[in-house]
Amino acid sequence: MVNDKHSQKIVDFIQNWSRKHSIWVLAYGTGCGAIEIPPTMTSRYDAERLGVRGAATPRQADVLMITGYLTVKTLKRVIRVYEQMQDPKYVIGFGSCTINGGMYYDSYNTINVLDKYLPVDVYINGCMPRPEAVLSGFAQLQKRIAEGRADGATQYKENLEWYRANQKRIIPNWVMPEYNW
Amino acid sequence: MKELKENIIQRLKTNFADAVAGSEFSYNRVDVHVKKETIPSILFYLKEEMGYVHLSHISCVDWLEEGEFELVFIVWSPVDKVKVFVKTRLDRENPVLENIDMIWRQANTYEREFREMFGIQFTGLVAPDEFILEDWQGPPPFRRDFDTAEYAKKTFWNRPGREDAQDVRETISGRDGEEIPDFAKKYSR
Amino acid sequence: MEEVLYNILGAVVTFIVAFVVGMTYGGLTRKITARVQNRKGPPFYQNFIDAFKLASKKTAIHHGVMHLMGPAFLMVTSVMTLLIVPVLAGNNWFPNLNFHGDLIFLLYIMTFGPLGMALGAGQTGNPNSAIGVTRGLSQMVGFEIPWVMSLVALMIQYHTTSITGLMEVQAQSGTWLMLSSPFAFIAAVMAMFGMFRYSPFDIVGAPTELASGPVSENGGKFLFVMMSAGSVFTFAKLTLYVDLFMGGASNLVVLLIKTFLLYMIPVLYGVTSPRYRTEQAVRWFWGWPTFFGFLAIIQAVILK
Amino acid sequence: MSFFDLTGTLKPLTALKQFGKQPHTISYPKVKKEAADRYRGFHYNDLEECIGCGNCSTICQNAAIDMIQIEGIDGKKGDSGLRPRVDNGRCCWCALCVEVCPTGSLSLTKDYLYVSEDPDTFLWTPGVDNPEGKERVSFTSTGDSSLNVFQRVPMRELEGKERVKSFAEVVLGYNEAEARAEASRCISCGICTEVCPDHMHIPEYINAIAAGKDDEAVRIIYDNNPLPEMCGKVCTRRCEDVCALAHRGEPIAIRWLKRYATETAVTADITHEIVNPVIKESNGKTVGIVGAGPSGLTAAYYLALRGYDVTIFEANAKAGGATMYGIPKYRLPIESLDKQIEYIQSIGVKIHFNTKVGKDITFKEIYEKYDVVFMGVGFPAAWTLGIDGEDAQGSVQAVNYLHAINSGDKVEIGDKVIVVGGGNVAIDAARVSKRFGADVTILYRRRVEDMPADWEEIEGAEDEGIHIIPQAIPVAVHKDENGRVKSLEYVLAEMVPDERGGRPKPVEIEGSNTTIEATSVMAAIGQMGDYSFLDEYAETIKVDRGRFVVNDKQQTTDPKVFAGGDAVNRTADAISAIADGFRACKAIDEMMMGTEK
Amino acid sequence: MRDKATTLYIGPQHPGITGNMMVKVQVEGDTIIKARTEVGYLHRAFEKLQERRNWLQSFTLLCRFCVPEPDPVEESYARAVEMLEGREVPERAKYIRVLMLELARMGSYLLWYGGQNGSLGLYTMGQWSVGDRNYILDLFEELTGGRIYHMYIWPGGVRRDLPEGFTDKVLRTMDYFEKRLKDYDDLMFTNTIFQKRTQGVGVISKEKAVEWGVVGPVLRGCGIKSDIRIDDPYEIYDQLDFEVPTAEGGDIWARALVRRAEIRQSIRIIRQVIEKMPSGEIYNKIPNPLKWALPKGDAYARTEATRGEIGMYIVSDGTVNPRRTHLRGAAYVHGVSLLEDLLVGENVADISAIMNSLGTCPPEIER
Repeated sequence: MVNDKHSQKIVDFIQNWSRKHSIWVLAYGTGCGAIEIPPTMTSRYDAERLGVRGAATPRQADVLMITGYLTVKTLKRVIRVYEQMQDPKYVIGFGSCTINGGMYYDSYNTINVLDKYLPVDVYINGCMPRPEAVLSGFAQLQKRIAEGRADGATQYKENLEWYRANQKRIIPNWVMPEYNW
Repeated sequence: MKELKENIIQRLKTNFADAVAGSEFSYNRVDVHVKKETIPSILFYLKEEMGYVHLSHISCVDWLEEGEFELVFIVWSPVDKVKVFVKTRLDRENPVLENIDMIWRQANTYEREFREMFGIQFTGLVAPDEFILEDWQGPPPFRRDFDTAEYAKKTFWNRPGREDAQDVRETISGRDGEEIPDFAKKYSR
Repeated sequence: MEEVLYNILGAVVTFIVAFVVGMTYGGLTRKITARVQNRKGPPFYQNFIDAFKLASKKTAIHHGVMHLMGPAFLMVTSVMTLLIVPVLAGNNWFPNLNFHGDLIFLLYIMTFGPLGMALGAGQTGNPNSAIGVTRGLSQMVGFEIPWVMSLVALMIQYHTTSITGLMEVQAQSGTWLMLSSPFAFIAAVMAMFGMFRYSPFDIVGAPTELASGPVSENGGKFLFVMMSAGSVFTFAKLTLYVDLFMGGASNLVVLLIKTFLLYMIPVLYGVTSPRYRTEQAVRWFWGWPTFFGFLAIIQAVILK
Repeated sequence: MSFFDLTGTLKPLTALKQFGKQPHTISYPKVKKEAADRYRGFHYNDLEECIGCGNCSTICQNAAIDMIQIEGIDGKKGDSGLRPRVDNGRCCWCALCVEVCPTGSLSLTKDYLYVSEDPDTFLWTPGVDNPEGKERVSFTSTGDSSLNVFQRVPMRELEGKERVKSFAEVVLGYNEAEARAEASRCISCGICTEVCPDHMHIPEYINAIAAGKDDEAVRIIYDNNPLPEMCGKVCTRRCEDVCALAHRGEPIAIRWLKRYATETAVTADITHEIVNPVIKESNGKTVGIVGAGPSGLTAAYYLALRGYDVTIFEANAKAGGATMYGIPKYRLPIESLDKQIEYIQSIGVKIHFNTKVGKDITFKEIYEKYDVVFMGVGFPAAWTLGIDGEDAQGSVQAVNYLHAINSGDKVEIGDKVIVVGGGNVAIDAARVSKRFGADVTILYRRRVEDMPADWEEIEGAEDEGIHIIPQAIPVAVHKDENGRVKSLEYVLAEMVPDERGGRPKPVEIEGSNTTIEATSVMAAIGQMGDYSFLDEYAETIKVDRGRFVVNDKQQTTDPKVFAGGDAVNRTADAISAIADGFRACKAIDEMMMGTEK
Repeated sequence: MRDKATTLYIGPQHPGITGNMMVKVQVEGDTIIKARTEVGYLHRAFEKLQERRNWLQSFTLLCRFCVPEPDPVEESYARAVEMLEGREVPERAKYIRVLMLELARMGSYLLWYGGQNGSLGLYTMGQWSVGDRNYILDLFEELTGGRIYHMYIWPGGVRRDLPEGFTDKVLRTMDYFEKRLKDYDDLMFTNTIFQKRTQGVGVISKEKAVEWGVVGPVLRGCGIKSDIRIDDPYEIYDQLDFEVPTAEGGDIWARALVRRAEIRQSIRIIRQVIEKMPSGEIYNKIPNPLKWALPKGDAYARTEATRGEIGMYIVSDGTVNPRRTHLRGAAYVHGVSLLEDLLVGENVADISAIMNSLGTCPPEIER
C-alpha cells in the first residue's frame, strides 16, 4: 500500500503538513541575533501561534537558527549540533552575517558565508531582523517544507565530503565523531 | 580638585622614584608613568594606602612604530573621585610583566586576554592557556602587524557576484583620459 | 473468545480515547498558559501536530538497548495504568483489569516507568539525563510518601484495596471521597503536583538547568512515544483521581469535566510558580502533604 | 521565611487574572504593524538625483556598497554614471551612507522584509530593484542631519571701501587652519576632474592638503599644470559647479585650496625644490612656440621636462599672455606670475621677449628652424560695439584698456565710466576704473543672473560701489564738441522666452531710450584673433570662424604645427589653454618619439 | 554517582546559558566542586576591526558589543571621543542621551526579569516582561529607526531630534509600566518559591566584592552604595533627583531587589528628563567623517549600565583611525573569574540563576 503512488502522496502531505506546523527551534543563540528571538517567542509576537517553539537539545530540534555571525570556535559546535539533529532538519540563516559576512567580513575569527559549511534553507535579511522578519522567515520555511523542497539535510549528506573539506579547512583541530545520519 | 590631583602626584612621586606625571587634564584624571618593575608596588600602594580600591580597567596599546607595548591601569577611588592612570611601557620583543591578580582578582582575566591577544607574558599567572581563541595558529592577533582583513580574505570565502563593481575615480579618469601619477594615488580615497 | 476480542477492542478504544484526551488536555494547557502569559498561544490541537511530526522524523540515535527501552517502559507503564483504572463505570467500551489489590499494584506500576526511563537515560551517557533522572527519582521519593499515605488512609478507612471498591463506596454513600476523606484528598492532590511535574516541581526536566533532563537524548520517534505515553498517563492518572475521590464518572462528558477541572489545579499553580530545587521539593512534599497524609491516616483509623 | 507564607503562595495566583484579558499579541501575518516613520529599512536611491559620487561606498565600513554601471544611465559631466548597489549580506543598516550622501538621493525605507532561499539574491540596486520604495522612504538625510559640511570656510577679503584705494590683492587667501578645514570637507569623489579641461588631480591634492602634506599637494598640482598659482587665483573653476557638495550646499573652494598650496612655495627656487622636477636628458628635438600665454608656457614646460629644446617667442615684454595683460593686478599680482614664469624658465625654457612673430621674426623662420611649432597666440583684437559715435575719444575696448594699465601705462578715463558687457573682462575693466576713482556703471543686455562673469566678481564689483544696469542695450555714443565722449544712449529691454527652448532673448522696449553721462565708454563684448603673421602658411593651416582647425590632439591641418589657447577653444579661459598646451605636449611627444597610437 | 565527580557542560548550546558561552562544572551529586568558564564563542575582534575603520565608522560597531543594552557602549564611546577632542555637546542632546540610557536600562532590566525567572522556571514572568519590553523597543524604533541597534548616541550629540508627540508616548508607556510592575511584584517578588530559590544563593560578601572588582547592581546588592551616575557624574545626572538603591545580603535576592528598585528609579528619571528637557540644538556636528582625525592622546569614559560599569578606553595617534579602542565590559569581571569562584559549592540547579543575576553577557567579555 505504501508503494501506491496516491497513498504515498497523502502520507507525504500529512507528513509535510505536520512538519510545517510544528517547528521546534534549537535554543542556541550563536550570535547577536539571539536578542530578537525572545521577543519573537514571547507574548508580543508569540511564535508559538505558528507552531514554533523552542527545543532544549539538538535531538529534539528541527530548526537550527544561525543567529548572525559564526566564529570559528562556534562553528565547530554548530556543526556538531547540526549533525546531532534528526532528519528532517533545517537551517535558517539569520541576518546579513550569514549571507556574506556582514559587519565582520574582515574579522579573522568569523566565517563569512554560511552555506559553505552547512546547508541553509532560508535566509532572513536584516541586521538585526525584526520579529516580523523572523516570523516571515518561518513562514518561508513552512512554505518550503509544504512544497517538499526543504531538503538541506539530504544535500548535506550527498555533499558531505565537500562540506567536510570546507569545514576542516578552517577548523584546525578536528575532533568530531563521524556523521551517521 | 587641582590641589587633590597635585597631592596624588606628589605622594606617588615621593614613594616611587621613577614615577613621572603625565599630561594634565581638566577633569578628574591623573596620569602617572612608571617603569614596569614598579607596577605591582605602585598599584598595591594605590589600593592599600590611598584608597584606590577599584581597578576600573587595564588596557594595552601596541605602539608598533616605537617597538613598545603600553599598559594602562586605570584605578578609581570612591573617596577622592579621581581616576589614576598608571602607564608603563614594555619592550615589544620581550614583553614580560609581573602578575598582579593578587591585588585585584579580576586582573587575572585581563592578563589572560593580553597574553593571548598581544603575547604579553605575566610571570606567575595561573590560568588555562586558551582564553578566547581556540587552536589559533597565527601570531597574537591584536598586535598591529597582524592584518585581519588579509587573513580573513585568505581564510574565508566571500560570496561572488560583486566583481562588476567599479571605482568612481577610475571610471571618471578612464572616461576623460586623466592620468593619475603614482605618487598621487595614495591620496585618492 | 468473543469476550476477549471485545476486551481487546475496548482496550484499543480506551487507549485511543486516552491518547486523544491527553493530547487535547496538553494542547489546552498550552493555550491556557498562553492566555495567562498575555499571548494567544497555539491552537489546541497543536500537540497532535507535534506528535505527528515527531513520529514522522527519522530517528538515528543509538545509545544501546536500554536507551531504546526507556520510552517503551514509559508506554507500557502508561497503558498498564490506563487498563487498570476504570474509565467509565460499567461501560463496555472501556473494560478494565480490576482485581483486588489493584490499588497497591498501581503504586508499583506507576514507579516502573520512571525507573525504566532512568535506566535508559543512564545509558545515553548524557550527564544531563543522568542528573535529571536522579532528580526525578528523588522527587518521586518525595511525593510518593503523601500519595501512599493518602491511599493507605483510604484503604484503611474503607477496607478495600481495589479502585472499584472505593468507587462503590462512593456510589453507595452518595458522597465523594474528597468530601468524606478531605485530608486524604488534599494530600493526594498535593502529591499530584509532583506527579504531573508542572512547576514548581519540574526540576527533573528543567530546560534552563539540564536541557530537558532525561529526555535530552531522545528525539523524533522516541519523543513521540514518550509524549503519547505521557498523554495517556495523564489521562489515566486523572481518571484514577476522579475514580478515587470524585465518584468516578458514568459518561464521557462528566469524566472530561471532572478530569479537566482536576487537571487545572497543577496547571494553573504551575503557571505562576518558579520551580523548587530537588531538595526543596522533597522537603515540601515531606512537609504539608505528609502532614495531611498523617491527618488522613488518623482520620481513617478513627473512622474505620 | 515563615513556616507557611500564605501571601507568598496565593498572591502569585493573582497573575491568573491575565487570563480574562485580551492578549497583546500581534497576529503577525494577519495583522501587520507599520514600521516607525524613521525606520531604517532597505535602501532607496533616487536615480535622477544621484550623481554616483560613491561617498556611500566609501563610508560603508562593511564594504557593502559597490558602484556599478546601470543600463540606461550614462555618465555625464557632474555624474559618474555609476549607481550604488547594496550587498544586503553585508549591510548593517547603520544609515551612515544616508548621512553622507551629498545629494540626499539615498535614503532608507520602511520596508525591511526580505526572506529568500537563494543567498545570491541579496544584492540590490536601490531604486532599480525597488522603485516602489519612493513612497516608503523613511530615514532620509536632511541638510541638518547630513554629515557633509555644507558651509564653506569663508574667504577673507579686503573690505570694499579699502580695496578700491589700491591694486592690492582683494582675496587674502586661506591660512593653514582654514585650508585644512576646507580641504577636509572634500569627499574625494573626483567628479570635478572630468569637468576641469585640464583634468587636474583635484581630490588627490585636496586630500594631501587635508593630511597636512602641502608639498605633496604642490607636486600633484604641478603634474599637469605649470601655472597653478595663477589658476588658484583666477581660474573659472568649472569644477566647483559640479562639486558633489554643491547640490545642497557650497562647493569645496577648490580654487582657493590650490592657491593655498601653491602659495606655500613662496619663490621659484622653493617651488623647484618642492616639485623637484625630473628633467629628461635632452633628446635633441627642438620646439618653437609662438606666444608665452598659458597654453604656450604649458606646452613649453612639459616639453622641456621631456627633454626637448623649447623656445618661446613673445611679442610683449612679459610672459603670461592674457593672464598678464588681461587680468587686473588686484586679482593676480604681478609677483605671483613672475614667480611662476621664473620657475618655468628655471627648468630650461627659453623665452624671447618683445619678439612679435610676423614683425620681428617671420613665421617661416620658426617653421623651418624647429622640428615642431606650437601656436598659443590668443585673441589679441577686440570686438567693437558697432554703434554710432564709437570713434569718439574716450571710447575704448576694455581689453586694450586693461592691457595698457597692466603694462604700466596711464589712460585718461575721466570720472564717469560706462562699461558695456557682462563678462569677466567687463567687470575687470569696471573695477580697475573704480580704482582710478571713476564712477563706474555696467550696462548689460540681459539680467544680472545671466552674466557670464563669476558671481564672486559681480558681487565684488557691487561691493565696491559699481552700478549695474541690466537689460540695457546701448544705441549710440554721443560726442561733445571736442570729439570726446559725452554720454551714452541706451534702450531698455525685456526678456522674451525663446520659443525653441533656448535662453530668453532681450527684446528692445520701444521708447525706453535713456541717456546717461559718461567720460569714457568701454566695450567688453568679446575678442577675436589676428592670424596675419601666418603669411604663406595661411593656406595649409586652416582657420574656421576665427579659430584654428585642430584635431583632438591640438594638431592643426599642418601636421607639424600645433595650436592651443583662445585661438583654438571656445571656452576662452586660462585652464582650457593650459589643457590645450598639455594635450599638445603629449601629442608632440608621441609624434616625435614615434609612440603615436 | 556520589563518589565520582561528573563533568557537566553548561553550554554553549544550552537553554539556560546567558548567551553563547560555556560553563564547565564538575559536580558531586548536585553540588558544584569546580567551575570553569569558557568564552570566545562570540569573539569578533571588534577592537581590531575598529583599528581599520575610522572614528565614525567605528561607532556603528559599538552597539554590537552588548545587544540587550547597546546604548551605554555608544555613550561611553561618544563621551570618550568628546573628551579627547574637547567637543561640546548641546544641552538638549544630553537630556536625550539620558532619556535613551534610562529607556535602555528599563529594557535591559525587563529582559533580565525574563532571564532570571526563566532560569527559575517561572516562564510567565518572562512572557510578560519580555513581551512588554517591546513597548520600549517601539519607542526606540520611533526615535532612532531601529529596535535593537540604535546607533543613535554619537560623538557630538545624538543623531535625530525627538519626533513629534514622542514625549507623550514615553509618558504613556511609563504609566503602563508603573501599573505593570505591580503585577510583576505580585507574581515574582512576593512569591515564596522565588524567595526560597534566591535567598542565600550566590552570596558575595562585601570584602569579596571589592577584591574582585564587582560593579553595578551586583555591588549594590552587597550593600555598597556605588553608582557611576552619582560618583563620577556624566551628562546631566548630577542635576537629577534619584536614589541609588542598595540591598544587604549579596545573594540573588538582594540583587533582584536592587534591580526592582532601579527600574522604578529609571521611570522617575525619565519623567524628570522629559519635564526638564530644554529645546535647542541636538548635535555639534563633526567634520567630514572621512577626514576626521582626533588629536593625539587617550581618554576613558565610563557609564553605568544595567550590568555595571561600561568603560571605553580610546587611544588616538592623530590619524583618522583609532589606534586602540578597548571596551571595559561590565560582565568582563563578573562573567569569568568571579563566576568561576562563585559557583563552587552551589547547586547545579542554580548555575543559570546565578549567571543571570550577575548579568553575564558573553559578547562583552570577548568582544
